[in-house]
Order: sequence, then C-alpha cells, then structure tokens
Amino acid sequence: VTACGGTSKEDVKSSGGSNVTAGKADPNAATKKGLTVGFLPKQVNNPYFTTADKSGEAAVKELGSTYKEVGPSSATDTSGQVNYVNTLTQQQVDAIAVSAQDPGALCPALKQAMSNNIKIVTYDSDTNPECRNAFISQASGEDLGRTEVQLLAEQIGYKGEIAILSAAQTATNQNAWIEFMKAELKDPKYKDMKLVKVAYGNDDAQQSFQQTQGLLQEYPNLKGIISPTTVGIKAAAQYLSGSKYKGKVKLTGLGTPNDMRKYVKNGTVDAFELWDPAKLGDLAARTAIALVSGQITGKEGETFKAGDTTYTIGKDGVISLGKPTVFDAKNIDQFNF
Amino acid sequence: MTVTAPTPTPAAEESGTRLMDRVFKMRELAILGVFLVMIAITQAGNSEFLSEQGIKDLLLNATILVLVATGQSLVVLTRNVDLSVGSTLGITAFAAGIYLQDGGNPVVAIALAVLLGIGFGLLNGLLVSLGQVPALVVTLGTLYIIRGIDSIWVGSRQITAADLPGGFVDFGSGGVSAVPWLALIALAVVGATAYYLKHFGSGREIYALGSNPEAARLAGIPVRKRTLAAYTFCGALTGLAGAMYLARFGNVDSGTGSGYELTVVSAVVVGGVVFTGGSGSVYGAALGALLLTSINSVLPALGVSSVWVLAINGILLVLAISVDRIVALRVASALKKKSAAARQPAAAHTVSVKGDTGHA
Amino acid sequence: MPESLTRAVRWDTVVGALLIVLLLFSFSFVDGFGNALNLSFLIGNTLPIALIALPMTMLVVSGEIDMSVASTAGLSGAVMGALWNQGMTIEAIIPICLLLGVVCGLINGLLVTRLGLPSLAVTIGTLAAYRGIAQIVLGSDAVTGFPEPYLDFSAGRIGDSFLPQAFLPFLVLLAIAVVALHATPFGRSLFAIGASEEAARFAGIRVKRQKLILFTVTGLMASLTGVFWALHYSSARYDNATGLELSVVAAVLLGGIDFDGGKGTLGGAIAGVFLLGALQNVMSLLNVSAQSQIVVTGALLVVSVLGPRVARQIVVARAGHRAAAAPQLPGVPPPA
Amino acid sequence: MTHPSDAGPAPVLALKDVAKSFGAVRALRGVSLELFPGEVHALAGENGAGKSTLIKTLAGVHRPDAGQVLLDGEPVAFHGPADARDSGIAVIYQEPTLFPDLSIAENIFMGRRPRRALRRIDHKATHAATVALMRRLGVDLDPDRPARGLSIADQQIVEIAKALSFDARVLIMDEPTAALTGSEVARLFGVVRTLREQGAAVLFISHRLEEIFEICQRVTTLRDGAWISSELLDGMTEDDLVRRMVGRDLDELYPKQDVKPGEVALSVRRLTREGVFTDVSFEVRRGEIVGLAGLVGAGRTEVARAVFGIDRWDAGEVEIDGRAMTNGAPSTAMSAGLALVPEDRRAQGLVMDMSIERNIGLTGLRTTVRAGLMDRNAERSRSLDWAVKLQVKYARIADTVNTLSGGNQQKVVLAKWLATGPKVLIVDEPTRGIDVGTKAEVHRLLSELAAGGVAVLMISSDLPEILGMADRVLVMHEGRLTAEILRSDATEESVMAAATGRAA
Ligand SMILES: Nc1ncnc2c1ncn2[C@@H]1O[C@H](COP(=O)(O)OP(=O)(O)OP(=O)(O)O)[C@@H](O)[C@H]1O
Ligand SMILES: Nc1ncnc2c1ncn2[C@@H]1O[C@H](COP(=O)(O)OP(=O)(O)OP(=O)(O)O)[C@@H](O)[C@H]1O
Ligand SMILES: [Mg+2]
Ligand SMILES: [Mg+2]
Repeated sequence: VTACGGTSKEDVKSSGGSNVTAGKADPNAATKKGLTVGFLPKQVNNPYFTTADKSGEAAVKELGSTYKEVGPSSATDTSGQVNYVNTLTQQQVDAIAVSAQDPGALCPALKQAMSNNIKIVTYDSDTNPECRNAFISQASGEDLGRTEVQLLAEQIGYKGEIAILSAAQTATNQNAWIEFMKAELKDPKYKDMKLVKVAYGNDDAQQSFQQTQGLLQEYPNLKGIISPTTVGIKAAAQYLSGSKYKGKVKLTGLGTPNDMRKYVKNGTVDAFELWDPAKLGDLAARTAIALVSGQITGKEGETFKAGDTTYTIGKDGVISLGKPTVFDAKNIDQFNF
Repeated sequence: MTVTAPTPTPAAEESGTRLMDRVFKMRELAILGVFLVMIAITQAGNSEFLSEQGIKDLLLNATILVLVATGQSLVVLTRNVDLSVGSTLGITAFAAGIYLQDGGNPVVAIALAVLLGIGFGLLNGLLVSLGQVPALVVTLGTLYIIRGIDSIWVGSRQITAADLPGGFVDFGSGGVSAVPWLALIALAVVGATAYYLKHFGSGREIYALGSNPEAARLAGIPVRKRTLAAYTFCGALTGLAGAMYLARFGNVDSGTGSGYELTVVSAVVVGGVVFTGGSGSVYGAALGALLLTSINSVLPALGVSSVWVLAINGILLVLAISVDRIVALRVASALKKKSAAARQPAAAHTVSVKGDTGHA
Repeated sequence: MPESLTRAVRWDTVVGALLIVLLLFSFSFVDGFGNALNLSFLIGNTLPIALIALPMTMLVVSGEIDMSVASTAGLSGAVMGALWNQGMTIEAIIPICLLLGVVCGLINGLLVTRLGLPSLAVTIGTLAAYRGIAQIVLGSDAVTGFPEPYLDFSAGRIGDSFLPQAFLPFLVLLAIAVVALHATPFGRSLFAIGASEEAARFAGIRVKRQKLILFTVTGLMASLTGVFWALHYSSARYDNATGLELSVVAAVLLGGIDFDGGKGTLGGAIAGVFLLGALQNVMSLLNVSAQSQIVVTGALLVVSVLGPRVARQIVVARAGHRAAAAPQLPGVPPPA
Repeated sequence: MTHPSDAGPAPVLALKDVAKSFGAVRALRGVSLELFPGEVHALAGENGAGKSTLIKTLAGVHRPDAGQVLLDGEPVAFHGPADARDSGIAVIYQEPTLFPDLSIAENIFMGRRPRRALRRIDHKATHAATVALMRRLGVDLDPDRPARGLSIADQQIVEIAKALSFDARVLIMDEPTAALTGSEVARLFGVVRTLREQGAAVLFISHRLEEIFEICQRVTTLRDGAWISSELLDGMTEDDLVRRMVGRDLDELYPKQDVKPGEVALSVRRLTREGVFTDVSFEVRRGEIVGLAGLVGAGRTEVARAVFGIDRWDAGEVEIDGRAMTNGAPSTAMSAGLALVPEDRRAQGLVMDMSIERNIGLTGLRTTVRAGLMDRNAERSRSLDWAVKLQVKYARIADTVNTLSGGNQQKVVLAKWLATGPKVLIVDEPTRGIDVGTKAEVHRLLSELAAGGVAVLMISSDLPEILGMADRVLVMHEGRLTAEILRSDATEESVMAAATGRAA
C-alpha cells in the first residue's frame, strides 16, 4: 500500500491476528490441587496490591495449592516485570496472576508462558487480550467513572468548576475512567458543572501535592476535585486539610479507608469510593485455578463459581468484580484495608 | 641579578579585586535573579500566586530540598557525593513515623530521625574516607542497600496522617502568617551552616580539602575526619528532612524518597556548587533548591498543562546554568580587559580609575 | 610475583572473574537458569543496558557523563510510536529516530564543550527536557503492533539457541567499540583527556571535538536503544526505559570505570553489565525478593570497590616490608 | 666526614640511617643529615637522588622504613605533616601545593589562622598578616585573590610566604627558586639570611649551584638514594660539588655550537592578546636558538601559548615555514612542525596518571598508526628510544610518570616533544628543576637540534642559560617586546635593563 515499499501500520493491521484460547471448558471438572499460582503485582510493597495478593494467597491455599508472589519494587520498572514473567515461566508455575505495568510490553513474555501451558490471569491492569486467558476487572470503568462524578456533584450541589487529579498520563485505567467521567458530565443535569482541567501527579506524593496547589491557584473558584488514584487523593487531602481550602473545596475519588479515615473525620473529605482489593485478589486466584482445572477457558459466556458467587465471563475474557463501595463518615470504621 | 620589579599601582589592583569579588558573589545573585524574574512573571499571570497561601506553599515546597541540598553541598565541597540521600530520607521518615504511630513524642521522633540519618551518614563517610574508594560508587551502593533495608523493614506498611499526633501534622503546615515553621528551621540551618563554613577553621578546611586533596594532606588537614564529618552532617540533615517530610506530607511508605538524589544533585549543581570540590556555597545550594521546587509550582499556577511541565522544567534547568555560565564568562573577560588596562603604565592607569568610579 | 599480583587485582579482572563464577554456579545449581529460553531472556533484557554502556564507558573514560541517555531512548521510542501512528513506514521511521538521537547528543555535547558546563548538570537538565518532549510527542499513548519481522528480530532467538537475534549485531558494535577505545588514537586520546584535559590539549589533542563526537555517538546509541526497546517490548511509550541511566551507571561503575576519568576497560564495563543482569536473573530464580535483590546489588557495588583496594593495600604493604628487609648497600664513598 | 663541632649547638633536626623505598625503588638508603640552628644547609644531588624523599621524611609525609628522625636529639615519629608543623618545621615542597579555590591569605594561614572569640577566624587579622608577609617578600599579590590561575612563580611565592608565616625553627625548601627570576630570588635570600641570623635552621635544595654557594654554609650530597658527603662549603668549588653529585667531571654546561641561521621558520607578526601581550613581532630562523627573557609575568609564556594555539589571539598572525597558522588550533601548529614544551609539567606537560610510554606516545598518535589502529610496537620503541636518549631514570617504561622525580618528569616532557621531530621548538623553562648534569645534556641536545636545522625559541628565567645558549635574546616587559639583543651584546646588565623597562 505504501509508496516506498516499507512496512507501515496499515500493512500490519491487515495481517494481525488474535490469539483465541483453544480447547473446551468442562464446568464440572474437578478443581485440581497441588498447583502453583504465581502472583505478579505491579509493585511489591504497595499496600493495595499487598491486600489483594494476601487474599489471593488465602484463596490459593484454601483450594489446596501453593502460592508465591514475586514482583518489581518499582511501579515503572516494566523490564523488571518482564523478567519476572520469565522467571515464573522458568519455575514452571501452573498459572500467573499479573497486574500489568504496560499492556504491550509483557505480551511476548506472557505468550511465551502460555505456550509453556501456563494460564494467565490479569487483574487490576490488563494487557492486550490475546496475551492472557482472563482479566479480572475491579469494577467496570463505566461504573467507576460515572459514580465518581455523581458523588462529587452531590457534594457541590451540581454547580461549579471541577478538576481531575490523575496519576500518570499513560495510566490506561485512569484514562478510561476519565473518558467515562467526561461522558457522564455531558448529561444535562451537570450543565452548571465545568471540568476545567485534568492534572497529573504521577502517583507521587510531592507532585500530586504541587499539582493540587497549582489547580487551586489557577482556578480560585474551583469547587471540587476528583482524584481517581489512591496516591493522588491522599496527597490532595493532606494538602487541603493543611490549607485554607479545607472543607471548601470538595474532594472525592478512589482511596482506601485506612488512608482516608483521618480526612473524612476532620471534614476534608465527605465521601469517596473503592472496590475491595481483597475481593479482587481472591477472584484472581480462583479464576486462575479454574482455568488450570479446565473449568473455564476464558471464552465469553462461560460461568464459574468462586466462593459463593457465580461469575460470568464477559467479552474478551473480562470478569467484572461488581460495583464499588462508597465510604463516608458513617461506614468508614467498618473497613480496615 | 638583584633588580626590583616595578610594583603595580595598588589602586588599580584593588579595583580588579572588588570586581573579582563581585564575580564570585554573582553566582548566587544570578540564581536569585532568575528566581525573582520567574516569580514576577508568574504573579503577573496569576494574582493568586503570591497570596499568603501561595507564599506559604512556595516556601514549604522548598524546605525539604533545601535541607538535603545543604547537607549534600557540604559533601560535594569535599569533592565527594552522597547519592544515598533519597534512601536515607525514606527510611528516617518511616522510623520517625513508626515511633509516632505508637504514641511517641514528636521531639523524640525528630531526634530519632536525625540520629538514624547520622548513622547512615557515618556509614557512608567511613566507607569513603577509610576505604578511600570513589564516593559515587560507594554511595550508589548504599543507595541500594538502604533502600533495600527500608523496603524489607517497611514492607507494605505505610504511615498515614491519621496515625500521627495532630500537633505534629499541624506543625508541618503551620507557621507565622505566610512563613511556615519548617521554612524557619531550614533558614536557620542554612544560615548556621554558612556561618560555620566561613568563620571556623574546620569549615575552611572542608573547602581546602575539596580544592586540593593532596595539598590538604600536606597541610596537615585531617582529611578523613573532615570528610567523615561532612557525610555525617549530610546524614543528619537528611534525617531532619525525613522528619519534616513526615510532618509535611503525613504519608510515608517504602518508596518515599526514591529518585530524590537526582533532584538534590540538580539543586546543588544549579546552586553553583562545583562537583570537583572546593567551590560554591550553601546559600547557592539553598537558592538552587528554591529555584527548582518553584519551577514545579510556577508551571501549574500558570496553568501550563502538566504534559509540558517536565519538558519546561528541564529546559529551564539547562537555561539557568547556561545563563549563569555566560554571565560569569562575560564578567571574567571584562575583568581581564580591565586589569590589562590597569597593568599599562601611568596614562592607562588613570583611565582605569575613572572606569571604576563609573561602576561604583 | 607481588607486582604481577598487584596488577592482576584490577577491578575489571575481578568483575570478569565474578561473572564467570556466577555463571558456573548458576549452570550447576540453579534450576531453570541454563535453559536456552531463560538465557535468551537474560541476554535480551540486558542488551539495552549493554548498548548504552558502550558509549557511556568511553564518555566516562574521557571524564564526562551523560545522564540523559534513558530519556533520549524514551524520546526516540515516543517519536517512533507517534510516526507509526501517522502511518509512516518503519523503514523511514528508524533513521529519523536515530537522527533525533544524534541531535539530542549534539545538544548535550555543544552545551558541554561550547559553554564549558559540567556534563552532569547539563544532562540532568536534558534528562528532564527530553523525557518531557517525549511526553508531549506521544502523550499517554502506548503504541503497539509494529511489524512482525522487526519484533521477531528484537525479541526472538536464533533458531532454538540461547542467543537473541539482536545479539550478533550487538557483538559487532561491541567489537567496534573495543577497537575504538583500546586500539585507536581516538581512544588513546580519550584516556588522556579524562586523566588530564589540560595536558591533552597541550599535546595537540582536539579535546572539544573528541568530546562532541562522543556525546553525539552516545545520543545515537541511546536512540538505537530506544528503538530496540520499543520493538523488544513491542510497546512504544513516552516513559520507556525510565531510570535506565542509573542501571547503566551502576553497571559501568561495577565494571571498574573510574568516574574521575582516564581509567577503565570496555571489557570490564560489559562484564559489569552482564554480572548485574545475570545476578538479578539468578536471584529471581532462587526466589530472592526484590527488596533483598536491591541490597545484594548495593553490597556488590560496595564490595567491588572495597575488595580490590584492600587486597592491593595488603600486597603493597607486604612488598614494602620485603624491600625494607633487604640488606642495605654501603654508602658510595665520596670522591677524594 | 665528621661534622665540625664548632658549628655551635647540637642539631635541631637530624636524620639517622634513614631508608625509604617505593615498591622496588629504593629512594633512600642509610642517609644521615644534621641541621644546625643559624645555618643554611644545602642538599645536592642529581634528579632522582632522593632529595625530595628525604624532605618528605623530615616533614612527616613519609614514614622511614628504617632509621630515625631526631628532633633536638630525641627520636620522634611524626604521624603526619601536621605533627612536623607543630614541632616548628616549615616545608616548601617541590611542587606547589595550593588550594586553588581559596584566597592567597587563606592558603598561607591554613591550619593556623588568627582567631577571635569562640574559635572563629579573624579574617581581618589574616588579611593584614598576609599584606605584611607580601611586603616582606617584596611582591604585590592581592591577599583576597583566589590561588587559581596564579603563575608557577607566583604560586612558589605564596608557598614561600606560607613557610615564612610562622616562626619556624626549621625551614625546609625544596627548589623554591626553580621558577623565580633574579629579583625574587634576591628577596628570598634576604629573608633567609634574616631567619638564619635569628637562629633558624634551613635546609635548601636547588639545582642552580651558584645559589647554593651564595646562601649556604654546609652541603650534603646524595647519589642514587645513598649519602655521599656532608661538609662545609667554604673552600669548595662548583666542580667539587658537581663531582660529588654526579661522580664524574661534567661536560661543558653551555655547549653552544655556532650555526649559520637558515631561512625563517617561525614568524610572529604584531601578535596581540588583549590584556596579556601587545604587538609582539619576531622571527626565528632555522638553526637559531632565540632566547626570550623577561621578569616573571612579563607575558612570555602567554606568547608561547598563543603561538602554539592553546589561547586565541586577538590580532596579528603566525607563520610556520611560510604557512599561516589558524587561531587557536594546536593540532594545526603541530602538523606544521611546531612543538611546545610547556612551563607547568605536572598540569600541562604530562598526564600524571599515565605511563611514561603513553605520555611520550601522546604526541605520536598520528604517526604510530597502522591502518587506523595504534601500532603498539612502534609506540613502544619510539618512547623507549627517546627515554633512553634523554637518560630518563625509571624502573619500567610502563610506570606512571608520577612516580618519577621532578627532573625526570621534565625529561619525559622533552622526550615527548622531541619525538615529534619538530621544525620549530618552543621550550618554556626547559631546565626548571633539572640537575646540572642533565641540564648540560639538555643544552647539548638543544644545540644539536639547532645545528640540525631546528628553529628554537627558548623561554627561560635562568639568565646565565639564556646568555649561554641564545644566538639572539628577545626581552619582554609588561606584555611588550622591549629589546632584541645579539649574542655579542648580551650581558646580564643589558638584558635586565630591558626586562625592567629601563631601556625601552
Ligand atoms: N611516590 C613515589 N612512588 C614511587 N617512586 C617514587 C615516589 N616518589 C619518589 N619516587 C622515586 O624515588 C626516587 C627519588 O625521588 P625524589 O623525588 O626524592 O628525587 P629528587 O632528588 O627530589 O629529584 P629532583 O631533583 O628531580 O627533584 C626517584 O627514583 C623517584 O622515581
Ligand atoms: N591581570 C593579571 N592578574 C593576575 N595575574 C596575572 C595577570 N596577568 C598575568 N598574570 C600572571 O602572570 C602571568 C602572565 O605572564 P606569563 O606567565 O606569560 O609570564 P612569563 O614571562 O612567562 O612568566 P613566567 O616566568 O611565570 O613564565 C600569567 O600566567 C598570570 O598568572
Ligand atoms: Mg625533588
Ligand atoms: Mg612563563
């Protein structure tokens, strides 16, 4: 197609094929025991992933298999994560549950693992669909994006300028949520609300801090901030609580109850939301074992039972955890993660 | 063979000196100038910028970096470097946090952080001065070691503001009107350090040994002791900064402070402290720190999209050091011409005196 | 004997020996290490560091440093992604990216040589600038789907062997670099510049020009690495290779390159690169946690510089004692 | 050989049977030396004889491997230079050891500054004391100026001031005059005489023998690290001294051959570098040795640097063999056949951490090449040839040059440049710090080169050397050429008159 005879995007597209999981599911197959399931979070030592992986561990043990966790110590060390996929492949685990730092970068290594008959489950952050068997989505992006706007709208009375404080510009899930927020804002009931800016704090406390300051200086009439990242919301809350804007500028987004307890109690934050990371890890573990046992293959429409709930696999092998929980002064003390 | 050389006229010589003095003060002045221009532009673009809250934020942002940069500049003056400051900051902040979490006394917590910092500073200092191995390698090594120990110890735990005594957290953001407590502490530290470096023998020896280590040995300067002291001091200030970080951000985990060493090194370099040792001042380093952190505040305040922030940041950094350098070169060549004029016999001499009054 | 011993206790030899010991140990005792797939992964993932280590070693030998390499790599990856999105052919994109790397290196070099600025400061600045421009160019996009032949080349193996396909071209580059640094007048002059810039200038060496060439080559190699990275991980993002500069610096330091300039060998540097890479691989296979791996890496760095120093001091002290113990010659009688 | 007891009291400082080795090099073996109050003691010996090592042993820099250091008759063990200093021993080392970033005043008083309350430094008093010292030495250096950028001579003066700044009982000076011209030397000697009269013991090293005879009472000679003699100078002749040092009779010190000058090889026209030198024009012909004289700071070095291309000139032109030179390009000058032996061997002449072989090889990077690659054999034989020709004293050609004695380092610099086979050779203080034997050797070499058709420009602060070697003498004063004197007319008086600007 191209004039100079080279290879361009169009050529590749036409030749690209997708990798569909072969084989047939047997919902009644026995759950295999004595398997090894490797968890590979974006970053070890990250409280969020630790919570998720801990309950993944509990689930794996409960099902009679062995759990192990490996992972890079930095959330931007993509090549480190690739190395760990390789390591797990070498160690011949039966399944890998991975939260991908990059949708594409892990693919060659993951495919390599799948060709060694290892089942791949992604959780929290997905890869390209052809590089894994199933993806456990913490909540549908649509749910998260829209509910956050609804939460903030109630707090500011459907009126005024708002801004978003995101993580890195490349964070795939953040961007998806932000798109849904924008879509929700198109609804006429938000006609008096205006999204003035999306800022990026790169999931770094100091940068998020300074971005919050900048937002408030640039938009003195700012009424509310949505921060769909646990690091961002925490930093923004800490800044607001120590400034004159405390209680005047509303803040919501995704945060953990332990991080946010103080700010909810001192009036900086009214309400925020999150899914339960423990459930996420639990489901990832159970899905992985179901895959290895042959109860599911990752095709759309298959169902399986994890714990007490029955989940149905959606399009592209996506399994959704359900709606997020909203935390406020009334219920926050019931949670501890 | 016994002929006396004609002595140049004292007046001309003196004018050269004063100009020379100015060149050396210039370094700090140039940074201050760049800083003020930047603030002025921002204020023009956004009147909220220099509100009470705005000034407070500006100062607060700089505090932690100023402290660490001050410590670092001492180490750099001795012709060494401490890359482990980021790791030390993280671990000391966590130590103070864990102590406070269990209901400790804030003052003791700060002391604890400083002591821990001193410990790591001593470790670095001992390795560098006794082992006589390149500081860059050793402290890159301790950067990893301390970070590793930190992550093993901290694990996935984290300190949040809720775990800390209210007074401590309030102290982190409070102050006298627009001047935060933390900034006052940093100012006191910088002032005291600068005074010490100028007016005490051991302070001058730090400059001397960085300037020419071999000569320092021959002059009987206790090179190892001074190097050790510089590292220890840097560790202490990093520990203090760790405690301040805790108070300010109320939030510490195993990743706190990683990558900070590059920021600190930039601040020190922008501040005109020379990496080959012996030259520069802590005022410069502190100003460098203020300039760097302010760039980060200025761009959001001007509404520059955060996509552009990183690029502008880098370009400004390069510009700042280039401008500083060009000014220094210009002045040096003016100085040379001037002293050349002064070296000419009588007729030229009067000219140079006239030129001098013109400048005064 | 003590003298040959002193000379043998050089960093690069020590590091080379360590690498061999580690490999022997891993082949015999570490499950999963010796198989072709693992080795190819190990080598493939270490290649980007090794590629940049080549010019970085020369730069450090000449007394300079370039901290912006990872950002240059990121920038060329980002540009590659952006142009690919535009529908340009990969054959046209790659030269553009390499040219961009040359420009990045040239900017560093000009700032250092024309204005006489310290390279550490300049390149910390351009580290931020280049990365920032990459962010502007590509934004949050993660571009994938590069043509299969290229992906295969940069991620695939030669047949079923343990060698990645990209390893052979690397060997060629390595050979060129070794010859350039250790066997040409250019390389020789770099050592002189690093040890004493002024003396080099007085010997008629064109210091500025050599440095400018080096910075430019470094930029070129960094952008080559950026292209390789994007293909190897089949993902072009603006934050590709973030933090790679510290890995390169750590590896080069470990390989015995003296940051005061004027000392070191490329063999040592490359041994350092692969020692760190292999060590990480082995530790992961042995289930050493990421945290402990960091401690081990750090300890290795410290020991690698302290060890030879201590050994040398012992040897020198021994030699001193021996010489002192030798019988004294009677003073030569003065002439009448 | 015994010390006459009429020298007065017991020795203040003494060495007894001291030995010191560096690896395989035995720098000192069984050396003894006694310094008496009120006496200036000379230490003589060829390059590498061990003089500097001896001094460093006295100063506590080196610990002797065997033997003792005696202070007031008691054995002492100095743990470092500070110990020696605290015992009242002041040392001027052979190579200046200044702190470039500190002011001259601070350099002088480092370690023992005047203090105010709370142990703070009294900056005013430091300044005043420095001014006083400078006046005593008769020089005019600004106490607040940083030491960076001082010429070698000025650095040496600061070193002297540093040593004088505390009332030392023992003053040790390792070639303090090597970079100085007559006037500064005279001043220095004045000060030394005063100190001696006040009862200080002085140890003095110089390769200029006339200086030894002028100021010293007693001399100790070393040869190859071994003690040769200690005796009073009274009644000795220069030849006696040389014989003790070298162990044989010396060749003629200034073996100048008469050569008929050929065509112009180096031509400098109206060269100006603003603020440094102005309107300098001269020519050097093949076979000619042209001396360039002047006081320290007259601008001679600066002219040489500009001609070679290290510094850029602001106006004028330089031609070598009729070929115009590019401004600021040493490599062009080199390929045109120009060689410059610079003044500061440690900073400019040598890469101190490199081997002798590689240092000499540095100027041959373009010639010892085969197919674009270094020809190591050619490089080695070229280096060996010249090291041997110049009688460099070394253990192995692969040793780094910083293990060589000062004089031998200077020979390596010469070797490095002579190896290029230059058409025009500029030598800046070529015999600074070189012993008499070698000096004669260097002079013979220069003379031979000239005879072979090389044009030589010789900058020297050693007036006898200029007078002995030059066919013509150019004299600079404050950045201008003030005189051109033919060999037949050149006398100390005429040159000095032009150098001080009295005969413009
Ligand atoms: N640090 C060192 N390491 C190895 N060898 C050394 C060292 N210092 C001196 N030497 C050797 O010791 C011998 C004596 O050197 P020293 O500097 O004492 O000579 P010197 O008499 O001062 O000569 P000069 O007149 O040239 O200054 C020389 O052979 C020299 O190479
Ligand atoms: N304006 C100045 N202020 C201070 N020092 C100066 C100034 N101009 C020149 N000098 C010193 O004097 C020297 C200039 O003369 P230069 O060294 O060329 O003289 P020279 O005749 O070769 O003397 P030397 O005997 O030192 O080689 C410079 O190296 C510099 O250190
Ligand atoms: Mg000597
Ligand atoms: Mg000179």
